[in-house]
Order: sequence, then C-alpha cells, then structure tokens
Amino acid sequence: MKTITFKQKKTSSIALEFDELIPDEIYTWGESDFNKYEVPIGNSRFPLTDYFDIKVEGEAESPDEVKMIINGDLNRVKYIGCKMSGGEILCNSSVDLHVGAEMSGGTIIVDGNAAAHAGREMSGGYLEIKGNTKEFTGASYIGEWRGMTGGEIIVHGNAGKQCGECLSGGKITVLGNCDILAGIHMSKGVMEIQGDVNRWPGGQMKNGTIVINGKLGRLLEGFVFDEVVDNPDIEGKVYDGRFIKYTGDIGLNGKGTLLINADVNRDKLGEYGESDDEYTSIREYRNL
Amino acid sequence: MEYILKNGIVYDPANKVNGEKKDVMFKDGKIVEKVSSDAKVLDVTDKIVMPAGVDPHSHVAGPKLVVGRLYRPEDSRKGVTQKTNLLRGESGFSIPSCPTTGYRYSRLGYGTVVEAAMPPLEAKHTHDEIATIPNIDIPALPLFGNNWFVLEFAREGKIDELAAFISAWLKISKGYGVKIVNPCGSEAWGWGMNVHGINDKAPYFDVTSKEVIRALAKANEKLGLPHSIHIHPNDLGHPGNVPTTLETFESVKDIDKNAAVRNQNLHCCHLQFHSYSGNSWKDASSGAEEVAKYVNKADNITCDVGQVTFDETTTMTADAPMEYDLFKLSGLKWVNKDIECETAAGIIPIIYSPKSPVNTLQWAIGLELFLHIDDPWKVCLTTDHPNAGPFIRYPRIISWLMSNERRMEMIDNEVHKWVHSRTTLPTLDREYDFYDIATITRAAPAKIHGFSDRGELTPGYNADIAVYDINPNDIDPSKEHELIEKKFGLTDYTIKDGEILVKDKEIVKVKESSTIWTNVKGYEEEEKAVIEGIMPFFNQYYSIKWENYPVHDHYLSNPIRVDVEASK
Amino acid sequence: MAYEEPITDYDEIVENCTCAFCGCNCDDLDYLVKDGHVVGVRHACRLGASKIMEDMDQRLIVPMVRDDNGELKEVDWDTALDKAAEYIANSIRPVMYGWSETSTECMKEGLALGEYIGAVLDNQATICHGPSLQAVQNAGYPIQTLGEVQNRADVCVYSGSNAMNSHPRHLARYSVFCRGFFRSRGRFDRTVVTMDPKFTDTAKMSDKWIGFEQNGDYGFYNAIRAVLKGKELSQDVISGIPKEDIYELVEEMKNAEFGVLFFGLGLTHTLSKQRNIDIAIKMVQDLNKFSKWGLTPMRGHFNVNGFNIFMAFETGFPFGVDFARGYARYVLGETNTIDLLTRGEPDVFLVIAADPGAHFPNKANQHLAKIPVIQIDIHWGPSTELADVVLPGSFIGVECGGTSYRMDGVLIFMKKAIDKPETCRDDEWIVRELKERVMKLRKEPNVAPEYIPNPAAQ
Amino acid sequence: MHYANTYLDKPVVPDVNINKEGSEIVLKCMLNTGSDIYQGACKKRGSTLKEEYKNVSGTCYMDPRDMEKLGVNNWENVLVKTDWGEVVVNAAASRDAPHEGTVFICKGPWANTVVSSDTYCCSDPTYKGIHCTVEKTDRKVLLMADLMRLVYKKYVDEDDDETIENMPSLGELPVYKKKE
Repeated sequence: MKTITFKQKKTSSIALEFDELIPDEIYTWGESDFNKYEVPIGNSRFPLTDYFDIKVEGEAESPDEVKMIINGDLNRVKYIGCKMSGGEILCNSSVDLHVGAEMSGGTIIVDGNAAAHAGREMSGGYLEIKGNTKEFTGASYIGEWRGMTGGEIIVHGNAGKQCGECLSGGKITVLGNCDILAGIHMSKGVMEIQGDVNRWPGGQMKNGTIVINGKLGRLLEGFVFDEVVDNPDIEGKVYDGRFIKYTGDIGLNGKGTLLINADVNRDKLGEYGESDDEYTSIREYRNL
Repeated sequence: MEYILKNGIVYDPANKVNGEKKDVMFKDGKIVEKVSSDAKVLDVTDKIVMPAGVDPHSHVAGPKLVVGRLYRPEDSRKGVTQKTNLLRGESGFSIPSCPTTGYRYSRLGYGTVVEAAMPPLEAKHTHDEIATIPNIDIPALPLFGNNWFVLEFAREGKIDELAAFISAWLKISKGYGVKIVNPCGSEAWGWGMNVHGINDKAPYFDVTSKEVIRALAKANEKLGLPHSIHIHPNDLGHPGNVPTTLETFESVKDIDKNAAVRNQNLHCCHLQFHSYSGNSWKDASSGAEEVAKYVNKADNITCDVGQVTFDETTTMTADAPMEYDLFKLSGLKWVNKDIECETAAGIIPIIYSPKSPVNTLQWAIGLELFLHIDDPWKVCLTTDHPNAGPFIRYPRIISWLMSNERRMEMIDNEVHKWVHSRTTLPTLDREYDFYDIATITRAAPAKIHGFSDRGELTPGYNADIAVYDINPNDIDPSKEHELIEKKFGLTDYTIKDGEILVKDKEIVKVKESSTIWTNVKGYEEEEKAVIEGIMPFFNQYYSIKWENYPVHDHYLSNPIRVDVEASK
Repeated sequence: MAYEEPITDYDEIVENCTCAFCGCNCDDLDYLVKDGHVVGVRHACRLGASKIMEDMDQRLIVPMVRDDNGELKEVDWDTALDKAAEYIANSIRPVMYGWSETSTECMKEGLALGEYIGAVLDNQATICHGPSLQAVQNAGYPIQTLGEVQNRADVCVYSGSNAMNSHPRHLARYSVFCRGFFRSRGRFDRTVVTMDPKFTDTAKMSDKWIGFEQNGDYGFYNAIRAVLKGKELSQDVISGIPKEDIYELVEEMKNAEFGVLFFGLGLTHTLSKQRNIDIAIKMVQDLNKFSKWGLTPMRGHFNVNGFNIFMAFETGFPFGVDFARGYARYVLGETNTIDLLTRGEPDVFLVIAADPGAHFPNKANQHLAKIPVIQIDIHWGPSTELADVVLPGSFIGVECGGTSYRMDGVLIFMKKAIDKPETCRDDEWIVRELKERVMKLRKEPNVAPEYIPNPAAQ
Repeated sequence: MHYANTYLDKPVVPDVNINKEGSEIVLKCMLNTGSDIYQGACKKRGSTLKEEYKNVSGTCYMDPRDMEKLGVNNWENVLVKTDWGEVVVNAAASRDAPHEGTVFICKGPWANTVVSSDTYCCSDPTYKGIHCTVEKTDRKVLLMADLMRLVYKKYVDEDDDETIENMPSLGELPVYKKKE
C-alpha cells in the first residue's frame, strides 16, 4: 500500500489540472518523481512542488494499492481522478470541475463540495461527495447520448441542474435536493433523490428509474400516471412508504419510471395540478 | 529537384506493371523516364511502390460536413491529438476536422480525393474548406439531380440547354463533374415526401427520376466531360432496391459515351447500399450477385462499393428522405439541411455492429460486390466516407479482400448468422492480390474520373507516389492480415507532386491542396443564353444575389483547370 | 421622426453590398457614396443603415495605450502592437473573444495565434446562441436555407425571437411577406405564429400569439410533444397556456405543408437554457412525421455563425475552444468566456470585434477590470472604458472585404465599398502582426518564459 | 455633407400620465433583458457615449399599471436592484404591454449591472427571468462612460461609490491624449 499525501503550499487563480496525477500513472512514483513533475496550469506547466508538498509512504505494485490524500483548498484543482481505474483518492476540501470524470474504477471521496461535471461519463468505481455538487453530476460529455454507464455516485448535499443527464447505467444518489431537469435524457440506471426536486425531472427520458422522496415542483406533461405503489423495490433496494408511479416521457415513447413520494406530494394525487408553492433553491446553489 | 525511388516493387496497373522490381524517377513534380546522376536516391528496396491513392467518392468538405463536425463534438473528441511544430492538433474519428483529413489521407498514401456532393449554392463554402485541407487534391462534384432548372429542362427534353446549363454551372461552382443524388427524391423531400423507384415523379415538376438521369447522361456525353454522370440511385438502403438500381443502369444503356479517357457512361457510387433484395428488413437478403452480374456484362457501368466497416460513424448524404427514415429507426440526433432550389441533405450518427443482422448483411454485400465483380477496373474501394465507415479503415478492407481466411474467421465467429442464410459471402474464396488492390484504389478511380495526370506512374504524370513497407514476396496476405492492415495504414513515403510529404511513417511536410475543375470550351454563347433565361427566376426566388452566387477566385486554392472541347 | 428629404447628393452608388449587422446578411444593399463616405443606404433596415452610416465621432482612429495615470494615449502602431504582443506572450490563460463581426480570413490568423499561444478562442455565441449549439449537439439540426422558407413555407413560427426588432428584414426578405415560388401571394399564403411571453412587435403582426409564461418554455414544448404522440393533457393550463390552445396549435402545425421554427434568445436565456431548444428541435423532428418542418436559429451578428462554422471545420468544435494543453478542448462550463471570467482565471483578454463591456454581466466584467484587456474594434464603446491597448480595425463589408456566413450557413462574400480611414488597419493585418510579434517573444509555445503572478491570484 | 439621419433623441413610447403618488415604494418584478431596434441601431452605429445610448439602453420598460403603482411617469428615474447589483435607469411605458410584473431593460452596460452571471455550465449567463425590485429614485441615470467608471472602477483611484457617482462627467465624446 502506498500513501501519497499532498499538502498545499499555495493556491493559484488559474486552475491546476490533475488528470496526469491519477493512481494509474503515479503508482510507481517516488518523491523525486513528484519533485520533477510539472503540473499544467493554463497554457504552461509549473513545478508541482510550488503548490504542494508531497509525501510518499510505502510501495505499490498496482494502481489499486495507491491512496492519495489531497489536503488544502482545491477549488482551483480540476480533473482530480479523471480517467482513473483503481486506487483511492481523498480530497479534504471542495474540488473543482471534473472530479472523477470518466473513471472506471477505484474510489474518490470529496470532503466538501464539487464543481460541475463531477463523475461525468464514469463507467465504474465509487464517487462520494460530502457536500453539494453543481451542474451535470454524472452526466455525459456534450453531444454524447451515452452518459454514465456504471459505478455509483453519492452526493450528501444538493445537486445542481441536469444531474444524471443521459444516465445510461449505474446509480446516482442525492441525499439533498435536486435542481431542474434531473435525469434528463436518461436511458438506464437508477437515480435516487432523498430531498426535494425543482421542476421537470426526467425530461425526455427513455428508460431507467428516478425515485424522489421529497417534494416535487412541476411535473412534465410527458409523464402519465400509472399507479400508486407501496414499498417499491428498485433493483434490490426497497423504498419504504407510498409512492406515485409515472411512466414517461411519452413524447418519445419512453418507458422510464418516475416514483414520487405520495405523502409529501398529495397535490399530485388525483387532480395533480401545478403546485403553487414552487420549490426554488436557486439561491442555495449559487452560493456553493 | 530530381529523385529516384530505387529498387521498389512497383504495382502500376495502368501500365500493366505487376510487381516488377524497378526504379521510379521524378523531376520537378512529374514522373520522368530518367534522371541525371545528381538525383537524390530514396532507397525503397523490396517495398511496394504504387501511384498515390485516388479516392473516387468521399465526403470531406462542404456544408453538411461542417454541420457534422459542429454537432458531433463527441466524435471530434475521439481523435484529439497534441499539436507538433509542423502539424496542427487533430480531432475527430468519423468526421475529422479539415487539417486532420489531409494528414490522415497522406498517411494512407492518398493524393487525390473526390468530394462527392457540393450544392452549387454552397460551392464557395465547399471550396473554403477544401483550401483548409492540406496535402490532397480535391475535385468536387456539384449536385444536379434535384436542381429545379435541371428538372425543368429534363421534363421539356431540352438537352442542349441542359448541356449549356451544366457547362455554366461547372464554371460557376468550380466543379468537376455531374453528381446526381436520389433524383427527384430530394426535391420531393421539400414537401416531406420521397420518390419510390425510378419511374416515380417529383411533385409539381412532373418529371420522373429516369427522365432526369437520361437527360443528364445525354448532356454529360454531349459535353464530353472527363467524368461520366456520378449517380446515387433512388431507394438507397431500402430492402428490395435491386430493381431500381438495375433499371437505373439500364436507362443509360443506349447513350453513347463521348470521352476517350474513360470507359463508362455511368458511375454508381456506394453500390453496396443499392443491392438489397427482399421486401422489408425482415426478409431482406443480398442482391449483390444479381447486381454484380449486370455490372460484369455491361461495359458502360462502373461502381464504388461503400464498404461497411463496423464502426460508430456518421452517415451524411444529399439523400435527405433516407436520412429521415434512418432517424425514425434509431432516434439518434438527426440533421437535415435543405438547400433552396437545388438539393437537400441529412446527417445522423450510426453504429454498425457485427451483432446486428442488418449491419452484417450490409458488410457482406459490400464484400460480395468486390468478389463477384470480375474486373477490378469496374469497382473502386470506398467506404463512402463517412457513411459506411471512416476512410482510415481502407487498410482493414484491403486486409479482408486479400484474406479469405480472415473473412471466414469473421463469418464464423464475429458477425451475425444472417451472413450464412442471406448472402453468398461464405461461398466466395477469391482473394485480391496487390495488383488488384492497386487497381481498385488507384488506377480504376483515376480512369473512371478521367484524370489524365494521376493514378499512373507514366512519365509526364504527376509524381504522386506511395511507398508501403511491405515486401510482397515475403508476406502471405492471406495469413498475415493484421500486418497488411497495419502496413497499408501508414506509408513509408507519400509523395505528392514530387514533394515528400510522409517519410518513414511521419508527416514531414504540409502543402496546400488544389482543387480540380472542368472548364468546357465552345459553349459560351449557349451558356449566356441559358443564364439570361434563368435570371428572372434567380432574382425572384434565390435568397442571394447573382453577384454572390459564383465561386470567385478568392476561394480557389491552386486550381487545376481541366479544359474540355465540347463537340456539340 | 420627421420627414426627411431623400439623399440626392452623392458621387456614386455601390450596388449589392452586404449588410454587416445581423445574421440575415442581406446582400442587396446599395451604398450612396460621397467623398469616400457612405451618406445613404438603400434597401437596408433601420439597424443596417444605422450601422453602415456609422458615428464618426466615436470611430477609433488611432492606436492607443493606457498610461500610468489610467488615461488612453495615442501611440504609433509599433508601440501598440508590441505592448499587446507582450501581454499575450507572457500570459498563462489568455482568452481571445469576439470574432463575430470580422471576416473568417481574420479568424484564420486568430486561430493560428490562439493555437500557438494556447489560448481559449470564443465568440459571441457563448452569450447568445451557445445553448442552441449545445442543443444541436444533443438533439440534431433540421435546418433549411432561407430561400427554401421563402419558396415553400406556409407556417412560420417565431419563438423567443422578436424579429421585427432584431432582424427587421427577416420577415420581408426571407420568410413572411416575400413572394415565393409556391407561395405566390406572399403574406396571404402564410400563417405566422409568435411564441413569446411579451406581446412583441413580431407578435403584433402575427396571426397567432402564444404568450407562454416566463421560464415555462420547456414544459410547454414537452406538452406539445406529448400531444403529438396522441396524449390527452392532464393539466388544464400548461405554462400559462390553456390546453385547448395547445391542441389547436398542434393541429395547425401538423397541417402545415412546410413549417419553419425560428427561435431566438428568448429560449436560450431563460431557466432551462439549452434544454428549451433541445426539446424544440425534438418537436420539429416529431412534426416531420406529419408534414415538413425545419428550424433556423436567429443568429445575431453577421458572422457569428461564421466563427462556429470556421472553428468546426478547422478544429472540430464550434466555440469556446481551449488550446491550453496543445490540443483542442471544448468543455461547457470550463472553456467558455463567461465561466472563465467569473471564475477569475484569464490573465489577458483579447477582444476583437465584440463588446464585452456592453454585453457581459457585471461579475464577468469585474474580472476584466483586473487584467490587461486588448481591444480591436472600430468604435469607442463600453469595452474601450476597460481596455489597456486599443487597436483600431476596419469595417468589414464597407471598408474591407471578407467572408461571412449567414444564419443558415450560406457563405456570403462581403465586398469593400469605400476606403478605411488612413490610420486604421484591417483586422486581419492586426491579428497577423500580433501573431508574428508573439512568436518572436515566445519562441517555445506553451512554456512561459517566466512566471508572472496573476494580479488576481490569491 | 448631407447624411441620412439615423439618430434619435429617445425611443418612441406610449404616453402615460400618472399624476398621483404611487401605492408601493418597492415593486417586486421579473426582469428580462434583450435587444430592441432602438438599442441595436444606436449601439452598432457606435454612439455608445451619447445621451441617445443612455436613453435607448438605460431604460426600464414597464407596464403602465406597474408605473402607476410606483407613481412614475415616462423618463423619470427608477432604481432596479437584483442580487447581482443595482442600477439607476429611466422608466418608460412598454410598447409591448400588458406584461404586468415584468420589466424589460435593453442589453447594455445598465442591464449588465443587474443580470445574473450564472451560466449553469451552458456558456450563457442568465439574462432573462431574474427577480428584481424597482423603486423610484432621485439619483440620475449615468452616461455610459460614467457608469463604467462607477461600476468597474478600473481607472479611478477612488473606492467610494457615491464619490465616483458625483465626479464630473466624462462626457459624450472619446477622451484620450492625442500625440503632440
């Protein structure tokens, strides 16, 4: 087991790019290798040691045996764990864009907030964010219709707009609230939202399941009321309580499932008109 | 500057040179008989030397290409590379950016690529892009098959006027030959419809596809253009389109060709997409044998194949209604682009999978055509880039053609079982040799397009040469198909107009491309009269001014003008 | 305004000039020229005429550099170019923004410079139709040239676009009033529908106005898609529109012979941004199952589409392309100007033929106030108030020829009609000079000669 | 030389005649920004320093009923506040009324001050649909150059907003040092 500890010396206003510092690349590196390494910042490269003190302990035979601990203010450090296939990364701060993007294995734990594109197009592994995330959590690259295909993302806080866009496998759990258009263009996989959801979850979804345990703002016309179910079982997990089940988005003959908690969404039962006290949490997201 | 390529093993089908060890010499951009003792020696001992490749049908520049690039960033992302001191950064897999297109063709040993569809209204744009593609010469074929003026002339049977119109529009759009795509069908698409078969009429214009094809073929031969009509027949990709294809061939049988440089009076592109039997996808099967039989008998027909390569690629064609049919099947993002009074186009991403019965059928039909058509001079290697696969897959197709073993391996293990029940591919064991490969990738396309300065290693021709790191006496293509694919994928030398562009598998030079266009002489008066007649319509119904319509010299990069004396 | 006498006092008429205002690129303007100035414009709309007969009071005539007191000072071209080149050569995160009101020939030089130095190249699409392009990338692009609309369209829908104000000749020249081959009675053969929360000038001359509520676009189009699939709407009012009206509208759209949807910034700037257009495109694609439908984004500047087309064929990505790592990168939220500025990353900002001072939100401009800004433009504008180096360019389509692409992608060559002021230079020349000077200063691209701390760095 | 005239003093707006005190001091509204033909013509002509630009771009178009609530007439001044900033603009009756509860400011330096810079990863700031408040004010609407000086303070030594606001105006013509 190799533990690599990054301790921040100074921050940069221009983001550092950590896509080369993933376990797959650095499991053989010693401290001297890090001292030689120059990290991309903007159009240039600067010695990594200008920004971080690095301590390496132990040996690793493979990426899986690497544990990276990154301490400091990482709000301008992007692409952490991008494309990694194994090992563990611990970030003791909020992180910048693309944390865990395109990862295929391993674990990333962020003890703070994550900026946009967290876990974009990941195909495996585990990404846990203790704070909030911004837009496009677990989404696809622009233009691509196959987004996240495997692995798991857990967001303890709130998720921004278009969380789980084009989700085509794997699972996203948001313990807080979700902004508009969660699970848009989704085609497979499960999205679980414990908190409230702003407008229009599941827009143009083809398949897959969205479970909303909190209050739902506006529902799209593309969703057709199916039935009320008790304690539904979604891919092995039982959700306690009574849920309203919708199918959609029928605009494209979608067969997706949208389950919303019946107890807190009584207005949606029967005459499910538009809710007046629309949930808006835009302010919260902005202040991330 | 003089050069001598020493001790290579030369395949030059036009001069019937079949694997002879000999030197190839060139001076100041042209192949020569001999050079002085100062000539620089390039040692290519026991390596294959061929004329540089000629791609007879590819989509590399123009308005629909750019929409493809613009709307598929996920494809552009795939081929991204770092820039070097010489090369720009590359991007794209199925629809590479312009610089990338040039680099990749150069690495394959190609020197000339025909851009197969250029709407005259967007000709300036097409030439703007051609100027951005380095290292290859690109003639462009303007679209005539759904042009309103053409439809009118064809209905009235005004062949003289039509000839003058073509002659004028080649000058205006700086085009090379006559391209016809789904005649009358793309016009019908203006109202969301299509034509079915060759005898269906375009709405309003009241003219059948057959009449349009015949009129254009007659006008083409009247002018004696270097290339024959280049046709993408009706009903592309529909099961049961074989009769349409054969009727299309049959319709020009009686029209005499009028150009010494070529043998055919009709070139059918991506024939694979036009050789489906059956009534629906449920009972579809290969019609390749039937079509190939016709081609074998007819002297006036040539074709290129449009081989499916099992990749995720992008289809783009001026056959817009067909693209909408594809969209209804796949539901992927669909682009349509209608061009006023002239044509339409559609684009959609597509994934050709060996597990899919239909894609397997398409793959097999392509190979069947290659193997059933006896004379390699009648068939060219294309993937209809990027429709059936990107052009960087040509080496893979070559490896399939040269190795029955590889084909059988795929048939048995990799592709859908339809290949057994619906095609004759498993029964075919023909294998191409290097001479045949040189024919279908160089000599035949050059002849079909009527080029008289490329595609051969004849003295006086352009020094467009490709050297591959293959010793033909030392390799068994039947067994070593992987090596064949690899070696044909990256040349030892690519020489264009006497300049060494690729050396030892690396691009060492980037040069500006040229465009080739046909200038018909002797029709000036008739052209003037036709344009005068058209002008009131143009002023009323085109959304741009006449002054802005023709391609000015500003957009032409190093034009090569082919002068044709019209015989009348 | 009071009646004005027509202009009769002119030396010559230059015919068939192309308007350098909006994405209509009308190529039928006649300029009345006297003593080397355009004194009148025929055929142009108010916007075009106003732009072409520019305000000479505010014309940038000479190169200027900001001195230590914060005052702009006239300098010679060499000094100004050297100063600008120095800023660029020493930068770590340069952004080159603008390009939409210059020619593609100039963009070519800009791209070479940007690729060399590792800059971000972005254009005005980033603040106007960027979401449309993203939607195109997600959903497709059923488009047609404007002549096709003129000749065939019988239903024209303007959604979130006030064409009468932003593209005044669009309806007259291309879509509604003009007589087309199959629409010989012009306006009488066509139905015009406007979808806009406001009763705009375009809505006033439409046959139908759908005043859906602000930010309700996505739900509205989703309902239309559901109806197209034969679903009964469950709510009585969707996004402020009664469901009966939606049924009626859908019938009308299904029965069109050739329908066109023109959409503008009303869709791109509201709550669900690119998804509004995403679903509008999907709606148009659905409608093609019933009849023929297409769409066209109402592009604002005359060459904003040109930059997207140019970048797409040169690099594979339409806008917001980042060359910092030596290869092209296009990531939304990361390589776009507004995001970069609000994150406080750029350390040099080159603005060419654009006006961030007038169009960027406060927070983005706050960062421009902290970093060197190089402006290449023809008029003294809000951006000049933030600029450190000002390089006076020339007016494409009037003083200088060049290539532009219309909103539907048709290339138009904009010809030169008069000479530029003596002390100005062509944009293309300025950018090429900058490129050559930067290449001298920074021999090895992508390696900074020395670390220059960013003033905004913590 | 006789030029065709494209200049104008103020945009043409419907008449309103409000002669009583407003019923509300602060009005909550939805703010939209965008372009209109007057703004477009003035901006692209290049007359951005002029009084004309101030009037075409620095104007808040309101529903007459909203104007009545605030008690403002055409071309009186209002203060528009959002979470992103505040700006003083002219009030004028909208040509597109009725749209009660929605106000419109043409794009330009005035609108920029109060629009949201949030792009939500989609490159485009939120220029439309912003919650704002509108109130009557005695502060004057600044010319473009003065406004840029006040908001961005790039080349003033002063920090205090009020001091900058009351500095001498930079005027309607470019100010730069010519070569001797």
